[in-house]
Amino acid sequence: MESKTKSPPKLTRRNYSKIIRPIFGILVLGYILWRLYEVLIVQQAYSIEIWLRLLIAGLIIGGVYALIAIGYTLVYGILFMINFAHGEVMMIGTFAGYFLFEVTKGINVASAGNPPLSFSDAYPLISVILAFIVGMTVAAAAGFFLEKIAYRPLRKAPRLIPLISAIGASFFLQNAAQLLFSPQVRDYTNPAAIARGSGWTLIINDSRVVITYTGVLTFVLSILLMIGLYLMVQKTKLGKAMRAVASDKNTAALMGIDVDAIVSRTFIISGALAGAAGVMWGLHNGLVHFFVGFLPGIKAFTAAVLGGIGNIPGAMLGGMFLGLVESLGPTALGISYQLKDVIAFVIMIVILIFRPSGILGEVLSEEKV
Amino acid sequence: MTEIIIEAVKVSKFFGGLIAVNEVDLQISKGSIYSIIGPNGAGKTTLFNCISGFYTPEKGDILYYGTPIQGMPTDFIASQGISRTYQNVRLFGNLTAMENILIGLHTKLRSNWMDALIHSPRFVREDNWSMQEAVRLLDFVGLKGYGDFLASNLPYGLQRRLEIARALANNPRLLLLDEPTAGMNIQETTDLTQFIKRLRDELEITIILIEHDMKVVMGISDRISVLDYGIKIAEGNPKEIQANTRVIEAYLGPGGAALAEKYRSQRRKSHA
Amino acid sequence: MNKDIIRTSSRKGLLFGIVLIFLVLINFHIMASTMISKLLGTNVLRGAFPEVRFMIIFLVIYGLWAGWSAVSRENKTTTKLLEGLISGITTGIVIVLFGLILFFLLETQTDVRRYLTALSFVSINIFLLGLRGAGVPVLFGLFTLTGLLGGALAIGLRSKTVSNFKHSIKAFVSNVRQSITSALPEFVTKYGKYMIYLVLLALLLLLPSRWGSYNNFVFGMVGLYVILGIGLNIMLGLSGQFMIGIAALFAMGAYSVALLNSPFPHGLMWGFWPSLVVGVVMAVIGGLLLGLPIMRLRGDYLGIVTLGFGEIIRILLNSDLLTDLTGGPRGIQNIQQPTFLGRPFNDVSYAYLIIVAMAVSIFLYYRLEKSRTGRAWLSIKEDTLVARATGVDVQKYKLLALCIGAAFAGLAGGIFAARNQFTGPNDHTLMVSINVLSVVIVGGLNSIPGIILGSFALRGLPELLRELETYRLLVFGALLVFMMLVRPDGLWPSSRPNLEEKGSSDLKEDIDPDLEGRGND
Amino acid sequence: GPAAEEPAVVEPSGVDTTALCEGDDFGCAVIAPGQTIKIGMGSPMTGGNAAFGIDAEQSGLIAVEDAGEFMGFQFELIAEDDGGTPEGGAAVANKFAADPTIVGVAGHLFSGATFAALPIYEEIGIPMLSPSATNPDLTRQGSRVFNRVPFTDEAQGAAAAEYMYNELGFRKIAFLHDGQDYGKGLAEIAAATFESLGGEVVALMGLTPGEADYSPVLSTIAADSPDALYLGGYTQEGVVLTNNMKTSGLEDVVFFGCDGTFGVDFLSRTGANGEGTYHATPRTPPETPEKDAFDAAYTTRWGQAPGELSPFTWNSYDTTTMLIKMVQEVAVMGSDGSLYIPRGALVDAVRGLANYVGISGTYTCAPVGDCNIEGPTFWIVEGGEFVAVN
Amino acid sequence: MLKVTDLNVYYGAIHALKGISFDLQEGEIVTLIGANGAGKSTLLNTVSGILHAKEGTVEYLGENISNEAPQVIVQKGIVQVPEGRKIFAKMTVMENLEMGAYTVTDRQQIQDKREAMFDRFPVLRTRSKQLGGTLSGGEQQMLAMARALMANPKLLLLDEPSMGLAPVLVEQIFDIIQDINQQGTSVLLVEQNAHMALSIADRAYVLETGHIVLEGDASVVMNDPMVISAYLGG
Ligand SMILES: Nc1ncnc2c1ncn2[C@@H]1O[C@H](COP(=O)(O)OP(=O)(O)OP(=O)(O)O)[C@@H](O)[C@H]1O
Ligand SMILES: Nc1ncnc2c1ncn2[C@@H]1O[C@H](COP(=O)(O)OP(=O)(O)OP(=O)(O)O)[C@@H](O)[C@H]1O
Ligand SMILES: [Mg+2]
Ligand SMILES: [Mg+2]
Repeated sequence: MESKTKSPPKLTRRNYSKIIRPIFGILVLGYILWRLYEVLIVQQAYSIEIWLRLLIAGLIIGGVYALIAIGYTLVYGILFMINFAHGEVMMIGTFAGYFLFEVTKGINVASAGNPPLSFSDAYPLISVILAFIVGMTVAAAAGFFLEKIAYRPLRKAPRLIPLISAIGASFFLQNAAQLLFSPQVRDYTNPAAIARGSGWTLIINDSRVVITYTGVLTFVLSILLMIGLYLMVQKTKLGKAMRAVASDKNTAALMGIDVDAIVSRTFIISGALAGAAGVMWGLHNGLVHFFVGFLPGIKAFTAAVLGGIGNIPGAMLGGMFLGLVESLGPTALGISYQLKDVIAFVIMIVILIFRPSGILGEVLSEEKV
Repeated sequence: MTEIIIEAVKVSKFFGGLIAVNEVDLQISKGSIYSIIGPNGAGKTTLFNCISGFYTPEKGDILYYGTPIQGMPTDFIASQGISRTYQNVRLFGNLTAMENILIGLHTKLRSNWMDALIHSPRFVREDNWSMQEAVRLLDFVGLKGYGDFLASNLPYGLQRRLEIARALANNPRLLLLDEPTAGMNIQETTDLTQFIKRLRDELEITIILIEHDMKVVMGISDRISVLDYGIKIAEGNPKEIQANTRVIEAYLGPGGAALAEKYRSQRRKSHA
Repeated sequence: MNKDIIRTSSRKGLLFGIVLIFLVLINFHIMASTMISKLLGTNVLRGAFPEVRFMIIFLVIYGLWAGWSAVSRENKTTTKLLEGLISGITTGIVIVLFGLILFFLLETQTDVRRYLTALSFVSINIFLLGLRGAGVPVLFGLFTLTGLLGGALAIGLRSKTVSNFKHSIKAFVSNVRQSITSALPEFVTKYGKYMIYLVLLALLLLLPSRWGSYNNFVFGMVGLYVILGIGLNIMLGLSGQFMIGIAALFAMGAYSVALLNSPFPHGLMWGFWPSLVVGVVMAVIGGLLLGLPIMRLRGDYLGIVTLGFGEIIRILLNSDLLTDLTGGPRGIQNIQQPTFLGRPFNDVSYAYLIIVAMAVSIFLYYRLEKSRTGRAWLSIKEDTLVARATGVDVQKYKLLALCIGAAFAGLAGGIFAARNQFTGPNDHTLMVSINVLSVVIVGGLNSIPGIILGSFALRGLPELLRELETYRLLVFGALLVFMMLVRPDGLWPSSRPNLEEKGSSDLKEDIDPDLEGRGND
Repeated sequence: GPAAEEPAVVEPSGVDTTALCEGDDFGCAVIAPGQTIKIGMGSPMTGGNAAFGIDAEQSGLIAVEDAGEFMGFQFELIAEDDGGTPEGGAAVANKFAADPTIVGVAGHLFSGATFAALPIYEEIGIPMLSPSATNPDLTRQGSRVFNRVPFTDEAQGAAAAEYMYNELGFRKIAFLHDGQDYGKGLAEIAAATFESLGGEVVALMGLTPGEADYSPVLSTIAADSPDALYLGGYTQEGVVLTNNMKTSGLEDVVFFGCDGTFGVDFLSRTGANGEGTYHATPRTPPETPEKDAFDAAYTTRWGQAPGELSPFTWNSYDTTTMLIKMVQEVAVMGSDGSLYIPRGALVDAVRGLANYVGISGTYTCAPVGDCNIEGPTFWIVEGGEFVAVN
Repeated sequence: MLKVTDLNVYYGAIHALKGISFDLQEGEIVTLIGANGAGKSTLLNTVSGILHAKEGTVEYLGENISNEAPQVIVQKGIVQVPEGRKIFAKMTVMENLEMGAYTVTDRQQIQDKREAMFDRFPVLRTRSKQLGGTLSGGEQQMLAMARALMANPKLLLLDEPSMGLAPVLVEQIFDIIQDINQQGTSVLLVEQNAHMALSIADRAYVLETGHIVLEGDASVVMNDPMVISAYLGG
């Protein structure tokens, strides 16, 4: 061995990302502020009712994203896998709700004198509740079987393996739905009382701002479901068991927790939430087709990561944030709507650059060695 | 006094509200074996992390040959000859033992990706040399014949040795060992103690050691520091530490032999 | 015990029944009978229906399978028969219920195709074996019988003695193989591997000019995905960066070649080769731009950011904003074809070009992997913090991996665009990134043979599955899941190199490298 | 098919097939007895745009059935999935090129796929007749084999702009498109024409296709209070926009669609919201007995109404039928009982099509391959039905 | 109480336990000592049902439990304190304890049990709202024991409870083990600290590379020359 007398040279090294990161951040932030200034202060092109409409649209879609994102996050938190087929679970829920409404539309209930009413028009509340029950049940079952068939055998495999299995399952489910129900795009036949587009009307600046019933339903219900889920995970025995399984499966088993059952239940819950999101989607947007889960799936996945994947409040926040950025972003920045996903992704990248594990994710500034 | 290789000057490290290391001063002279002991959570590992550059201390300086190195990138510090092992063995588990050591040799090689693409003379020369050097190190830590095993498939004791070999590959001037004997039985512990001595004697490496096993600590340390709640509560040679009442109170407790005797008598009583 | 048998085998039968219902609801029974019909030499035109007898063959095979698979290895002969029978009967009962519904639809002429698009009267009628109502009991009989038969078949083939026999045959075969290899002259055993390589090489050189443009096209696609896969593997497999946006880098290569080589929108005609170089450089720059700000991200956060990057690039290429630059959604047409020794490229030359590019990529990959750089990458993947503490400049090496991986992606993109003479935003969707990711993982991370196999499986298979028409991706998705369940480590998992011998055998020559610069790499 | 049992005996034509084929630029496709005459079709049959491809195949199959037997040979439609992508287009084209019995291609559906497929067909002389690829460049580059039946964007866009300005008296219009080549081309030309007429283009912007809610875009547009909203795109986006307009401050603004938004699907999915919207078709006359017969056949065979899956149902039928007709025109029965189809002659025959009355319009192919040279018909939705207005 | 016969356990191709047989009587403390990788943890995990033996049986109170799932085994009263404590880091001390009582359905009983644990480990009471991951090593070890005791174990499996603990804490832990045993719980103790383990155990087994090489009364084993040289340092 050679001599060790040489003292180390005094030398500091450039740290590329330490320089690049703030520059990138400042550039993007500066651009955003400049655009906001232009649009909001200089041009003042949009009046309050327009902002209100945008806000409403953003909250509604944000609620849907959040519900789906929670499904990603729950599964991720417990298995550390990205359930790529989650969007398809939502699609299945959408279809289930669709069929339920077709059936309730088809049943005529006698009403004296008047032309016969369909069940769904006569009892809108019951049929909507039924639709949610059916949609959530079917989607939950889909989630359950998906895990059992495609993921459970891969529990111990490296994390990327179940991801590919999930991609395969996603292909399969999409194409199965296409072959079963044809690629046609259909619409929910909403009960007449909550027809799409109908709602409370506000008159602001002589312009009508419609707060749609379906929108309110979607938003309120998604918030309720989220709160319920959060309480469940924090307070109930099942929720705590889920957290225990998430942190260490073997130790959880040593506590007497049936890990397989907990994982199954996680998939059932996440499926049910996706199913609810699907029915909301159908009621509010009316679109039902085999590809309907793909885009919301990707968006919700983004939202889950944005909030800090594995973190339930994070998924809610991420979903809402993404919904609002998508709806308000292009207008507020004066950018073409074609680029709304670019805006969303760039903002996401900036946030992740400064908070590398999401908005609410644990702060990983220093990892324990 | 001999030359000081590394010095901590009033080093403090906080985690949120928690003061993990509190204004600790250390002076470690070249060629010595220096032990840091203290109760669990006293901040020993955290101090190591500050020295090896994982953490930047909030306060104080860490001087290496008189030059402050705190806040410098970890890989830079490593390239200056500070190597370490980890409390929970952290090998590159899916790579072979040879590959682990070869990665340890990283700072000693200079060929870059372009050399690799064209197999430049420098690459060929270094490649041959590094293979031999890796085998030599493998031999040195007693892992001959295990070179092509995946690190994660090695028994625990051998993993610890491999970790040391990887640290040695860097040709360190200063070696930080974090509880190297944890989970080893007495025989293995004795072997390892001898090995650490050899490192110092044959390779003239300065060693800082974190240990809970008092036999080891008292046996090989030149000097010992005791941390408690992040504060250095005592420093001295083994004799002085063993006699220090504060240390006994906070850390050592009554001696092991006496304790065992206590249990045996209790047991007899309860069975009676 | 008996209850157990009834439960498990009726569960099997139930499963088979439900799956069959699903298959009928997507008209797969028609597809399957068509295939059987074609196999037996009776052609069926697209859109036409096969004859009922082929449907019967399909159902018999399915029923046998249902019976067969219900049989467990351990049980006695009679029990096995029973298991097959129970399974068959259960399938039969399920199908009877389903058949009755179908018959009802047929009788009342109720058209449900608004909801279940495949359920036409013709298709129902064929499933009921052309017998209408009478088909229902016949189907029940068919499944009961075939279930029993399947059980009987399994007696012979699914027993311990048979499996022992199978083992002994395997042992025998391997014995024979061994004795043959030992009997062969030494050079054959020693160089046999190389001879196989030689044969493969010869095939590679000969086939493209022989097997027609379609095969060349498919082969070329596979080859391009091998190159993309190698690029991704450098990022994902070696340096552990979860990249789902490789389509963006692919697009950089493709668009560079396209824009620099087409009459529209810019009228630059730089020629293929220089623009291919530009394409590679652009991809590298893309990798760098992506990498610089996001070096700190790990795992799935990196994944989603790269996914976002891919989408950003695709949306921008498609957007009104960049239409003047990139041609917008219309893409870029009439990409000038390269020439080699004055002759313009045709499908055969492209096949050769791709073979060469693939060979070069593989060669470079191996050189990188087995170097200090490659090991530094691996260490980052295994444990970033420790790699750093071992002296690896993690950021530099991560960036390097992104850039070199990007170069491969750019190369593939450039060739891709020129070969199709056209490229547009739809060539660079998220699906491309997902496909490349699947290629690498299905094949086996860090395994070149794996990536080649994976590429054949994922790019070649869908082309082969064209016979299945619209069922192509359905079957493909199922196969993807199946492949992962059966071979979770990939089709050809990687193995670590043996290095100890190398280091020991060279021990005599005492070479000492220049160590002066140690310490400040 | 039912006719297969008794092959009709057809006398050889007496034409010297060897000379015929040698004289042809691309040689002959020889269909041996027992083989079928294959018409290819490349379309997206999986993925988000699958509805277009499935619809085209379903129409094409009916066309083939209607064609019946020709000199003892059956026609067969080989629809392959090209995913709508260039890459898929090239794959399918190569597959078709490898099959010597494919004589013509009723496709491809999407322009990108068509661009990538075109050179391959060009080389071996397979005529294309696309039901839907509208990119103007396709017929600009001097291709010999490419033809199409839809409008070019230019024809329709300009006509629409003039109609809106002159007939409907709109002065402020927001032009939207779906960001795909078809819709974007259309909207841009319409906007440019409208501006040159003196109208005000309050917006010209692309959307992200496939979204379920465009109310944010519409709310923003509402700030400019346009007279009408023009869309270049398909039914999917048209429906969502029309429905969203009612809640986005655009209740009183007219929605003006194009041939991509025309179809029963639009009516059923917009309901009352769709009243008063405008659409376009190339179709004259609108209702013929042939079209009714086709509609009935389509519904019986597939259980869906034509136009429910895509607006190109009728175009696809026509393109397949036209190709079949042209094959019947040039095919020659050889003395060996095989059918000889001179490829070059077929290519020229398709290009030479004139006054062909199909169910979706009357077609005459211009020398560049644009077969629809008539002006568009505009329709307004009134009482849940399309009513022609010009 | 526990009887293990001819146990063979594999990790893929690695043969970790090669025909182990041993037994444990009610009320005993039995200790297993052995070098790293001898298979001690593997043995405990097999008893707990996390791993399943390829051959051999595990009998508990005369019942074969070799193929039972872990949660069933816990319900039967065998509870393990795993190597390295394995506290649920993101759950509070209270929640960790609740998880320990997962198999107990009676709320009142859980509450009583928890109080009993707080009495036994007073430091846990003061930390009851703190996240498990932020406890010090010794506190974590106490929590791990308390968590296991929540399930009312009849047989407690302890895997290296003194690992990585400061000498004072080691002392406390062994005190507690003894105490638990005296209150009627049988204990199977795996330890590196052979000195201490042998001093509190009734009987001992010595494990080497998957075999049992020595067994007997703790006092006998302690005086075995091989044990002295290998494990006690003599
Ligand atoms: N990354 C971190 N975030 C928060 N707290 C930390 C972190 N790392 C260490 N700590 C806390 O700092 C204190 C000192 O920890 P450290 O690991 O240095 O202890 P130690 O002396 O090495 O103990 P042991 O002997 O148990 O290894 C502990 O209370 C620990 O919980
Ligand atoms: N998950 C695993 N996969 C493969 N081999 C394993 C695994 N776990 C343990 N082994 C191997 O099984 C053998 C026994 O391991 P085990 O953990 O039971 O030893 P131990 O006696 O508990 O050692 P220690 O004192 O280190 O805890 C060792 O050779 C080990 O390498
Ligand atoms: Mg420590
Ligand atoms: Mg152990």
